[in-house]
Amino acid sequence: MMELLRKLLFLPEGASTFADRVDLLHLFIISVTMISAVGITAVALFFFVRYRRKSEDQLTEESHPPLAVEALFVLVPLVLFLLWFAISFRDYVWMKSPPKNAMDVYVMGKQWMWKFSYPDGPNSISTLRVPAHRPVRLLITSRDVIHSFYVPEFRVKSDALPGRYTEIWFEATKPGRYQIFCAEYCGLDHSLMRGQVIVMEPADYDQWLADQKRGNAKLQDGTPVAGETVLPKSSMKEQGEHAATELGCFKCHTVNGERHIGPSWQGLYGRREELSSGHALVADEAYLTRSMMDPTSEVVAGYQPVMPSFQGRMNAAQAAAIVEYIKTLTSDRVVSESGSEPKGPLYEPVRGQ
Amino acid sequence: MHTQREGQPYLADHFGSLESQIDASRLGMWMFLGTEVLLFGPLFTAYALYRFLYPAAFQAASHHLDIAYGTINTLILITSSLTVAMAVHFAKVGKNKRVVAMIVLSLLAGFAFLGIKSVEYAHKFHEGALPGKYYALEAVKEPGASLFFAIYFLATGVHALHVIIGMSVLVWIGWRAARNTISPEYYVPVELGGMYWHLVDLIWIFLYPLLYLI
Amino acid sequence: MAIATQNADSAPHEHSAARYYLIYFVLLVLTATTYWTARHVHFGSWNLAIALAIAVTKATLVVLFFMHLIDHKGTAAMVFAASVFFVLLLSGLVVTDNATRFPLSNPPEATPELKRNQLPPPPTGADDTWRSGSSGI
Amino acid sequence: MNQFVASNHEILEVNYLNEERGIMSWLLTKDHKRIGLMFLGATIFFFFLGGVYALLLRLELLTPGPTIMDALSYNRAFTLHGVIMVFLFMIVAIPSAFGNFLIPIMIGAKDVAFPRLNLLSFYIYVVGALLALWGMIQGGADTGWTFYAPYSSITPTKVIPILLGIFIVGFSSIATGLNFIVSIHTLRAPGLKWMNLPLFVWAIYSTSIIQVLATPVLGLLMVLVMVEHAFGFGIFDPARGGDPVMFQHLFWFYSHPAVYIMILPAMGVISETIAATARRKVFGYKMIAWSSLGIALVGFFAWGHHLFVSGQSTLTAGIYSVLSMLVGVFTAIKVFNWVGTLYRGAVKFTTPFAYICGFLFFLVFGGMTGVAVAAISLDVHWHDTYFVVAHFHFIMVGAVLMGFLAALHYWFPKMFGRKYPEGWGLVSAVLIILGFNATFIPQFLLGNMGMPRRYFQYPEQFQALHVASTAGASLIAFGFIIIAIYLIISLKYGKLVDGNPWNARGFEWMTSSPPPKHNFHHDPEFPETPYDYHLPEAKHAHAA
Ligand code: HEA
Ligand code: HEA
Ligand code: HEC
Ligand code: CUA
Ligand SMILES: [Cu+2]
Repeated sequence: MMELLRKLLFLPEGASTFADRVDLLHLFIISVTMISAVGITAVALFFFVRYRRKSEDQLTEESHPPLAVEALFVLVPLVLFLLWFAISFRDYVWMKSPPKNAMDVYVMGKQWMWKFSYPDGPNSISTLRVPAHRPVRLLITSRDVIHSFYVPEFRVKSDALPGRYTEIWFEATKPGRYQIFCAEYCGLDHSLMRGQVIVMEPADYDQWLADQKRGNAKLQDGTPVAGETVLPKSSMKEQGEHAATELGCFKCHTVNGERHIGPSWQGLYGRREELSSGHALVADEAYLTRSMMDPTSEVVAGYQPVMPSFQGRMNAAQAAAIVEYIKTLTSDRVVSESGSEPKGPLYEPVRGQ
Repeated sequence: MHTQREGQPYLADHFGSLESQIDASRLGMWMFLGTEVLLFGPLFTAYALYRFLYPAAFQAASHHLDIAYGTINTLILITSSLTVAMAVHFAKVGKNKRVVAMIVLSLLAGFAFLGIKSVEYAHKFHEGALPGKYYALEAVKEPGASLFFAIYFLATGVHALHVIIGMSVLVWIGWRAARNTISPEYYVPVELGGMYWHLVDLIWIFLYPLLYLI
Repeated sequence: MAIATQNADSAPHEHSAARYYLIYFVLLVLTATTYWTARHVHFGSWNLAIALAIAVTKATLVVLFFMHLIDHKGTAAMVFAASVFFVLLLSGLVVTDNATRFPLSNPPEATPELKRNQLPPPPTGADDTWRSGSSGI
Repeated sequence: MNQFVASNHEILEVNYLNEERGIMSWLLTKDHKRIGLMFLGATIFFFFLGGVYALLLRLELLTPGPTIMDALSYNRAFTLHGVIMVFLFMIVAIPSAFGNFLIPIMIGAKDVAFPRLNLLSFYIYVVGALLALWGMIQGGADTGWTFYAPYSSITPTKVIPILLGIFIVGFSSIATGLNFIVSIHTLRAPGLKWMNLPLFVWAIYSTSIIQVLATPVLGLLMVLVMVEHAFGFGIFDPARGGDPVMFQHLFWFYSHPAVYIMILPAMGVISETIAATARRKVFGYKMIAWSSLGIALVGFFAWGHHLFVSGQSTLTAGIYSVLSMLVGVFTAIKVFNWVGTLYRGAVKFTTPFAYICGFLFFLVFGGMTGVAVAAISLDVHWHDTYFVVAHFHFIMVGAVLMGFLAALHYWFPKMFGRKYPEGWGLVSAVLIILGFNATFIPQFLLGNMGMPRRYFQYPEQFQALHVASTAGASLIAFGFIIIAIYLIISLKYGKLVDGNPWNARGFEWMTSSPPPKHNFHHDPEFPETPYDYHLPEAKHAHAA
């Protein structure tokens, strides 16, 4: 039944839980549309045939629309429209409320490709793998202009805005491959900014994820998917971010300039720090490392010496990555605004022309 | 084309009476002023939004402006509004010489306003309190501070442009008064030109607290 | 051709100039007040409201008396009120949109409380990590 | 243009076309009818230019890969197509051309309230349009007609002349709207009450309100984008804390009401022509009149429906959704009342009637698909797909263009004193209506399938429908070429008409065709209503 309906309307197959509800409302509205458009035109033509002009100066009676008729003219569309609004709003609220147990994937658009990162897994370009029958929440952003993440089969779309996040969620129902389009015009190769979602059976997905974590970029059946790029290693910055998350630094530190239990890391690198001992020093790599390994030796003025030592609890690579990460936090918009650190173009220049 | 009807030197051909012609001009002017208000709409919107998003930065940036400049300019504009209102009043009672005098005073006020504004601009340029990528003000570093200055420059810039246009209009009506082509019976040009000037004042009445006082 | 709308009253009223001086004086007083409250009274966010209330009062005086809206036809008042209304509508709805968005979608300084209280914790506690991602863009 | 009237014996009398001669008498005219004609000529030119771009788009989309151009050219082509069609053709076409010609006559005035401003408005339009043209020759913009930030701040193409052109053209729109409002308020003939005004006047009045209130916002927005592009002030730049979505709010605050700037005048045309072809008083005059104002007002509250998927909150999306649907109710009222007018009328099948039927079909279909995309959960799927493209072409090309063509045919005798050939008129009308369906119905289906808009290349599964669409577009083009030919010929050789070829009772027919310079030979005495087809004795004089 649903399949026939979709054929009729040229709709793509429905591969998420949203599809049925969306398509039914679609059918409802479009049927009324076609019936009323054809019907109204037909009535107009019928009136022409029925009330053809007989002589050039034929007279007609004056029209006095009865109140009931006018009321009908208002009420029929109004009731239908409000009904549609109610249905669509209910569905929309559902589409906008990710279930609590949804699995998160971060999506970043850039001219002209999509990048996906799994919080506890690999990053990949252009190919998103998700398990079937599990809700997935996408947190979408962009690093240059506005894009829009669109999977027709899921009936799901959300703009990717630079500097902010949008969220959508879906629950895929059928394993398979589905096309991702960029639906918001974003420059030269907008039409080539495509990708694919691979929906896997949950067990396969878990297996795949585990393989990824082991650094084994092979798929379940051993064949890499054409066009799939899995990035086994992320940049130092991301590793640092990751390590800091894992080690729990963010329980006390923020990266947005807000004071918490400890000082914010924003703009920390290269800053002059007043210590409680009365001395002052510039926060360089060495100082950052010392602060992690032996925090109480140099306590920042105005804070309690509560930070535990991480000596032995993090390896050298992690420490280095965290330092790198803290360094990147300096090139935050505040500083780039003051022009003290030119960082090259914020947006990728458009190719061609 | 506009054959002037007997005894009605100001009446255009397609109007039934001078009264309706004046009505039309006034209504047209009010509508034009309405479009001017809406022209500033996007700037007020940008202000509202970014102040909502970055209240602290806006406060800090606002405190960085020199309130003295803003206040003096407010007083100047209010005074010029008075002189323009008086110009209309004198036109209504047929004292065209005084109209000219009032217009001259208003023009002086306009120049004073622009003068102070340019001193203030120069100061901002010097400090680097500039919009967007030119922002180099060390004192205020919160995110969003450069937006305050972007809005500051856009809003005061568009406003200054209106001051200049308004002054040109004042010159024109002063000229008409000097040549006695207006009379108590038909002083609509002075009235409309005056309304334009008041609008310029009006916009400033809002820009002053939004930019300088918060 | 004559016109259909001669009923409304639009004849210029005679006012003496004293009225203008009075308005001028009130405007000066209001300017002083707003300056003073801004500098010496600290009501926090109410300061903006006070400043705007005074600005609206001043503007109303200018519009009604200097610009003679009070003497002109009702249509003029409607036109002008409409334009003010639409500016308010525009800015009001734009702010409403931003105020009610998905919390992460606003830049760091905006609605920080929302971020902490209402977001379900991301599976790995990566919340802050991703916020840094946003500010680093 | 002026000799043919003079060379003719039947209309030797002087009219606005021949009273003054020479090119300067046109360029410096303050006569609203001549200004209207100049607007008409200019907008038709831009329609054809935009049509050429449309045909290029359709050709390119014949195959999935590159067909006749590269990606950059395609991106420029749809931008320029949109910009020309919207800002240089459709927003100007009916109000500034037909409105200018007819409004003063319909209210019994000699001219608009500010004739000089009217002429100035034309030149502002010309300057803006030329600037935009120059920008196109310089390479044109590739941002889409919506100029979304931040892409418009960083595109390497020449957006500034185009933005500046739109900024300038906007003032023409404001000036014309202001002129009409003031004219309707102050220049109505004695005894002509608001509720007796022709519905076209109501439509233009409502349109003018939108033009005056919305256009300034667009103007300043264009300035902001230019400043962003040229100097990087950061207003929309997320790297400096700016919000690119604010651009969208500001843009649609203008551009959603602007779609009603396009449709309302066309609705006015339909009200006039349907009464004349059915010889019946418009059914529910008051409902149609008030719903015009209703659309103008409520139309201002619906802009957010273009931002449903840009991260808007559920709450605001819901508000905009329900308000968009309310606008639909006002339109529906009109549609039903028009059909009611045909009921028990005395209908004659003429070219304008063919366009009326087309209009009704396209407006209802296009409008209802508007309601469909206003249903939020569906718009998530449809946003920025060809479904939206088809929605707005159904209304803009379908309905508005049908209204424009109906007006052109209905008032052609009024403007030039000659008639077009009815047979050719019907042939081309049928061609265009069929071609139109063939072009845009496949686009609805493409949208359902998920084909995003502004795509230079597309996956193969979409090709069949694209081919159908291109075929349809060539039919439309064929129809327009026929119209262009017969109208140009009729200018000189068309059958002469007496003052009132349609036997219509509209006020504009109370004077001769073409009208004299000051519109009426004597001060007109208007009957109660412009639709008094129930009265045997019509005061409608022919040429005096
Ligand atoms: C003249 C132009 C015009 C007109 C009149 C309209 C009219 C309407 N439009 Fe459209 N629209 C556009 C031009 C227009 N639009 C354009 C150009 C775009 C795309 C811009 C871009 O992104 O480039 C667009 C996009 C657009 C969107 C955004 C889609 C997206 O990008 O995701 C939406 C969403 O709500 C929308 C809604 C509506 C609605 C509700 C109406 C309503 O006003 C329609 C009202 C009419 C009717 C409802 C028909 C009459 C009804 C009846 C006779 C009743 C029938 C009977 C029964 C119910 C029993 N439009
Ligand atoms: C009023 C508005 C209007 C009108 C009338 C049209 C008319 C047409 N439009 Fe357009 N269109 C828009 C407004 C309009 N469009 C807008 C706003 C967009 C969005 C742009 C964007 O995304 O930014 C758009 C986008 C748009 C697209 C989508 C592009 C994309 O997203 O990739 C397409 C594709 O088919 C299209 C096709 C057509 C066609 C076939 C016509 C036809 O109806 C045209 C018919 C006319 C003719 C065919 C002209 C006849 C002339 C000749 C035959 C000339 C012959 C000349 C010589 C011999 C010199 N239009
Ligand atoms: C229990 C809370 C706590 C945790 C967990 C914590 N810190 Fe700290 N951190 C602090 C406090 C309090 C200070 C300020 C006093 C000081 O210098 O010791 C500080 C200071 C620092 C400084 C110096 C900052 C400056 O402004 O000079 C660095 C660098 C630092 N921490 C890194 C880390 C890293 C890396 C981690 C995780 C691996 C971490 N911290 C975990 C509480 C904490
Ligand atoms: Cu990315 Cu379009
Ligand atoms: Cu819209």
